[in-house]
Amino acid sequence: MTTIEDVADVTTEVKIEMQRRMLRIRHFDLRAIEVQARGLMPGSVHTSIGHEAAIVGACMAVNTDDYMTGYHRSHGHPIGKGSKLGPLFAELLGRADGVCGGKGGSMHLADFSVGSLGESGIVAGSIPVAVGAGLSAKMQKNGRVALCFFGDGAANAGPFHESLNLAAIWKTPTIFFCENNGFAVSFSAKEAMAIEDIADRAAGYGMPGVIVDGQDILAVHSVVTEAVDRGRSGLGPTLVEAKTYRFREHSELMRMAVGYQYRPVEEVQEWEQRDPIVLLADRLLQEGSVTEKELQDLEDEVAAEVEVAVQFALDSPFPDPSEAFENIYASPIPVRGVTR
Amino acid sequence: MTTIEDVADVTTEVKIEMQRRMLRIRHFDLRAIEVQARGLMPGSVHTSIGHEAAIVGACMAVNTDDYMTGYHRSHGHPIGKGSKLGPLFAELLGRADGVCGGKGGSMHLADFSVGSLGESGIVAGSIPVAVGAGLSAKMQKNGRVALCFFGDGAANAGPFHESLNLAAIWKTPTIFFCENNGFAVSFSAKEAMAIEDIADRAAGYGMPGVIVDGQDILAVHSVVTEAVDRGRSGLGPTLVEAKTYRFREHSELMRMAVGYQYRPVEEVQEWEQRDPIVLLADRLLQEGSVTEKELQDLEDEVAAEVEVAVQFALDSPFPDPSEAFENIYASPIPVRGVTR
Amino acid sequence: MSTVRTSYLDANLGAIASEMHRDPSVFFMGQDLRAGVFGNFPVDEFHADRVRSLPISETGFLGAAIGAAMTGMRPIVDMTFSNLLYSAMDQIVNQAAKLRYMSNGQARVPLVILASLYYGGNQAAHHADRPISLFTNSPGLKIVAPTTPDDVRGLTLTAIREDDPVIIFRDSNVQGVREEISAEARTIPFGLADVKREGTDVTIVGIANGVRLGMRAATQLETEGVSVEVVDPRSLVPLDVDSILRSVQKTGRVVVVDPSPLTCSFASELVATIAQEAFGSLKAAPERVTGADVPTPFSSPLEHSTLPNVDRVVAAVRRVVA
Amino acid sequence: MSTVRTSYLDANLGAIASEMHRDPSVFFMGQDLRAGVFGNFPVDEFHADRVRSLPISETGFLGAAIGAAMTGMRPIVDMTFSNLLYSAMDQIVNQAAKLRYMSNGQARVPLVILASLYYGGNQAAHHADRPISLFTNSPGLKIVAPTTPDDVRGLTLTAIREDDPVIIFRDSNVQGVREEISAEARTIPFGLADVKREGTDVTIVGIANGVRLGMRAATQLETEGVSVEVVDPRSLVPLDVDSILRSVQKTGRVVVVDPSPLTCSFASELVATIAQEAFGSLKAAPERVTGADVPTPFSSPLEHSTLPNVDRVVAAVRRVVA
Ligand SMILES: Cc1ncc(C[n+]2csc(CCOP(=O)(O)OP(=O)(O)O)c2C)c(N)n1
Ligand SMILES: Cc1ncc(C[n+]2csc(CCOP(=O)(O)OP(=O)(O)O)c2C)c(N)n1
Ligand SMILES: [Mg+2]
Ligand SMILES: [Mg+2]
Repeated sequence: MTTIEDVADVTTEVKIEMQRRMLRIRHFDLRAIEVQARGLMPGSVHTSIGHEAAIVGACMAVNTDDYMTGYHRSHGHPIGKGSKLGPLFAELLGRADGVCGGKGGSMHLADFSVGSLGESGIVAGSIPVAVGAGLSAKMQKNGRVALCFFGDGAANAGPFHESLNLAAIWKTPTIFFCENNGFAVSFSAKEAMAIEDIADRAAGYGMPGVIVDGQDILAVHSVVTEAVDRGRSGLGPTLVEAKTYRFREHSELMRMAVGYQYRPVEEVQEWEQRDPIVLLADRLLQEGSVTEKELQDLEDEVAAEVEVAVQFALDSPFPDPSEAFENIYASPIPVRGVTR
Repeated sequence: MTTIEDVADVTTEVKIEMQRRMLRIRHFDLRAIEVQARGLMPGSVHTSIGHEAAIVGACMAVNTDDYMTGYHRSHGHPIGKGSKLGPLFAELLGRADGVCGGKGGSMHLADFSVGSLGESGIVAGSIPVAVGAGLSAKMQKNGRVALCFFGDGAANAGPFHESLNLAAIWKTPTIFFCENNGFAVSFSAKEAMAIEDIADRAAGYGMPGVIVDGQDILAVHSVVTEAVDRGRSGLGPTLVEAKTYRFREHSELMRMAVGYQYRPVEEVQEWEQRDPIVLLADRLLQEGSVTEKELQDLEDEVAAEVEVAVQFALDSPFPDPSEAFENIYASPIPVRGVTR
Repeated sequence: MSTVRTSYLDANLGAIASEMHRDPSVFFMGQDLRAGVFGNFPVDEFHADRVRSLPISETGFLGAAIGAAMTGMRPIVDMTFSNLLYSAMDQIVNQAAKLRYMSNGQARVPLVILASLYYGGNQAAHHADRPISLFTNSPGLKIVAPTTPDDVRGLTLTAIREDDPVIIFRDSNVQGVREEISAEARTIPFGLADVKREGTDVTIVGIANGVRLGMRAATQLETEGVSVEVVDPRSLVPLDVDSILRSVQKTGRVVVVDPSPLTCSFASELVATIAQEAFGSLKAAPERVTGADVPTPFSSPLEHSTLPNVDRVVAAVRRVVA
Repeated sequence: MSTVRTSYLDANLGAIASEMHRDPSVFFMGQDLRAGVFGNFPVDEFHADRVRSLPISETGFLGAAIGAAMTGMRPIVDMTFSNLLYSAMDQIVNQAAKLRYMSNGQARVPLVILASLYYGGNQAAHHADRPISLFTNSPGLKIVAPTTPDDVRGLTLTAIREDDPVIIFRDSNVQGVREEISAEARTIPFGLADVKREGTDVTIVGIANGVRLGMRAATQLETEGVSVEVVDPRSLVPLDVDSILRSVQKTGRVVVVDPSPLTCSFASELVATIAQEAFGSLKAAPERVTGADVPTPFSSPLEHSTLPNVDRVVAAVRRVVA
């Protein structure tokens, strides 16, 4: 496992921005949980809590105009890439000011203004799309890369295989970034594969496969930076596997059979000891780059920012029902089956 | 590449049976080409010519009641497994006495009497089926294995990936046997993958991957025998990659753009020098186990046998049109849309 | 006759469990099955081999189920969300549906596929499709869409005992419905429509939750003096054309209610069949109350405007009897 | 106006080539494309990047085409046999069709998918499906099924210039048809049916090769004194309902011809729409002449008994005008 000790190239400023974005994700998702518990948020909510370092470390290794695809657990990714929080939260609430006008919801956040091409509720569904975005960048020689996020569960799906192979033969600048949190809902990656590391599959496609500590944002950032460099210089794709953990259940409000336990309590606790936000805070303090007070101010600032976003979202009206029939096509056609 | 020198365990009798089955395939397909050229055979014809050692070497490493799945290039596989030739040829002609009553044709030969569960015109389509046959054998503890044939092209398809992973975690007694003839129609495996050997993908699933000279029937037989043993003793699946070559074009009568050449003439000639039937004949002669005359007699015998099959097929009537509406379901239902 | 009170989902899962007790070749696979995410199945009553949780490999495990079915087992696969059927489409449509036919009856494929229709609950476009007609237009499958606890139990038993591939569409809007049903389970044959309510003025044929919308509309219309007959085809392939025609011949008017998008829906099939076969009996233009031809939006006001509801059914009936 | 004699397939590929010359963002992908296995495309006129042969990864490359389309390119993907659409089903139905909607118009997906219907020529069940209605029931796609060289050229040009995902179904039974067409190419808008032949007694609406069967039946029926109007919807989504209704309102009788299996076919959609919207004009029960609900058998006598043909169309018309 790569853990990067030499991080001289990441400035304190950048590290603080990393911390800010991780905090944004954490607070955003904590508020989502809370608002959902109050009965105000429809649909299912899969939080990014625990994955913040993996997400932000990767997102901050690319530019705003680089492409990104997410998956069902992707509240955090547009935040990592710099999206405005208000429209994201409004989207979770299905409101008119949602980033997708309330049509997408939690699993389909898309924000083209920051290169976020969308997310897929179908596991592995957006992986081929990221290959195409990379191919397109290459054909248009615009120097962009495509950052493709997915979970360990997706690595057993056919689209993963076809996509990695295509990206390899086409040498697309795609970074396949697997957030391996050890489980697909209740199903352990240990049961789902007869191997330990998803990164080992890279060899079957002729691309580098790198394992990184997903709780260590600087390690993630370094590994992804290298993969991005490879991509931009025409050397093709990389598979990055970040070992991480989700601190919450698969989705909020999900019910399992009474007494069914798929994660040992000790395992959960062990990982909680490796909270990515605490880890970076500790590091910053150790380095002497920030004070406790400055960190607290940062968190307060972020909390306030999220609070504004939540309020913006709650204040946003529901979309007009007739909006359901808009934006299906770029060149609209009569919609059939609209019952009178 | 595994080439087996120590073949003490294969008796002369078995070797002669191997030669017989390879000859059957060769003559069967040569007659198919000829009958098609005379305009008597409908549909497309993909011959097994050049692949005989891979096919027979593998088929003779399993028992008649072991399961087998084929693919679009699978005239040879049921023959290798011991099917009667007449009904197979009649099937190619769409006749009533065809092994599938004329419903299946060249790409869908199935002969349950020899464990042949069918073939798939959809590349990679039968790979998952073979995992299930293996799972079923395991659950029923009937000691059977499932031998799954497919081409190099199939190894880039999603179902390959999902199947190998499932077989690995379930430890099904499935032998994934890839006949790598270097091309998917006109598309070279070198273009289709950024790696050299499909066997290398096995590591990504935690199963052994073995490369074998597909022109050397004894080598194939030995490797598959080992994989079958692994399967029967509960150790799970194996991926076997046989390097082989098709001596004919992708399919008979297929047209490509004028002048388009995807295989260098020298490459074709080089492989033709490694005709699997000639190679085994040479070996048998070298060993002094047979005489030239005996080999000639064997070939004549097979040619006669194939001739009888062809005649049987040509003599068979076309099925009655009403047969089209039979055997859709095990418990029949009224067929809708039968135009008056 | 003693009865039990049971929900639709429990009746479905209960039928599976009882068949598993009866026949050792039946086994059950699904994602997170052992965790009980999609209903409480009595996991512990069976050997772990027979209740399998699955990795995310829809093509692979659906195909594996086919292979197992062809070789002596009777697998049941819960695909959970109907949208996930697309990920296994090739195996379902090219393999499961065709293997028997292509082999001229050598293969039998006793496979049951469960697929839930989770619309109307903010699941958004990747989890809320109603792709029934994609499969009814793919010959070789049998397809049922039961709407009551009793029906789902009886049709599940039949499905498991059939030697053919069967898809059971479970409408999530009926999965929670509880009903008093006979304690003794009985199989319900495929191809037998059920008149859920008798009436004389107009026939409502409902697909999936369309039956419940039809029943509610019927109750409301009764107060206006309109007598509605509600027919539930229950099995779509095979289809009990005769019973449906019989009702329409009696009432002369028909509204079909189907949650799927309109174009090429099963509602369209029924209206076409009725127009072709019972033309002389029709006293008014048939109507379809279906989903709109749009992907499913997330937000409630948007989603609801794309789906049939009781008011729309009532309005359609009023037009038809006007 | 000068004309050229061209085949349907050449007109289709020619339109692609001309758009590629016009617009550098258009590129073409397909299995064995460079080898010309599925028609002669002028490969050498373009940079190799823009004419891509593909490995067997339907989900992967279809999805890649979607990603490219969303980021400034205009990919065209030849899926060749329509049965291979199933292997990319999830990408087509869950991604291509929905991405624009789910993103509320942020995404545009200018993607053209070519899919050939190769039935009637002993291709057997894995290569001979006509799965048109699986996609017309999946909202978010545009779908055309041109039947003449002129139509396929004009609709291909439109498809490539559209900012939406379009499937072009090419019926192999019309791919060889040669016709004199104007040398100057013109786009044909989607949603515009074409009356291929005017008549007064009965309307035949044809889907794909159903149009040709309808034309031949019309010629034959003319000698019996039956005047047949043949309508070719050309684009199925959007559908020119008005033109179809107008014809049926004129003739009062309709036969729909569609090579797909009956249940939930586009033929069923048309009959349902006509029955609902033009009920008052219908003088006789509408008829459907479609494929049977069976997988496609290999042997000719079997296959032909499962497909529509001129005799069956003639017989249906005779019943309708009787
Ligand atoms: C193709 C597909 N199969 C199954 C599901 C149901 N499902 C949703 S999330 C999930 C688990 C995904 O696990 P993973 O990819 O590891 O992501 P994580 O939730 O752990 O972040 C499953 C099985 C789905 N949405 N899509
Ligand atoms: C899923 C799928 N994609 C494409 C095709 C068209 N096709 C038929 S055979 C073939 C090449 C197969 O190559 P390979 O697997 O190497 O087998 P070979 O013909 O070389 O024996 C292709 C592309 C198909 N039948 N199925
Ligand atoms: Mg996971
Ligand atoms: Mg090959």
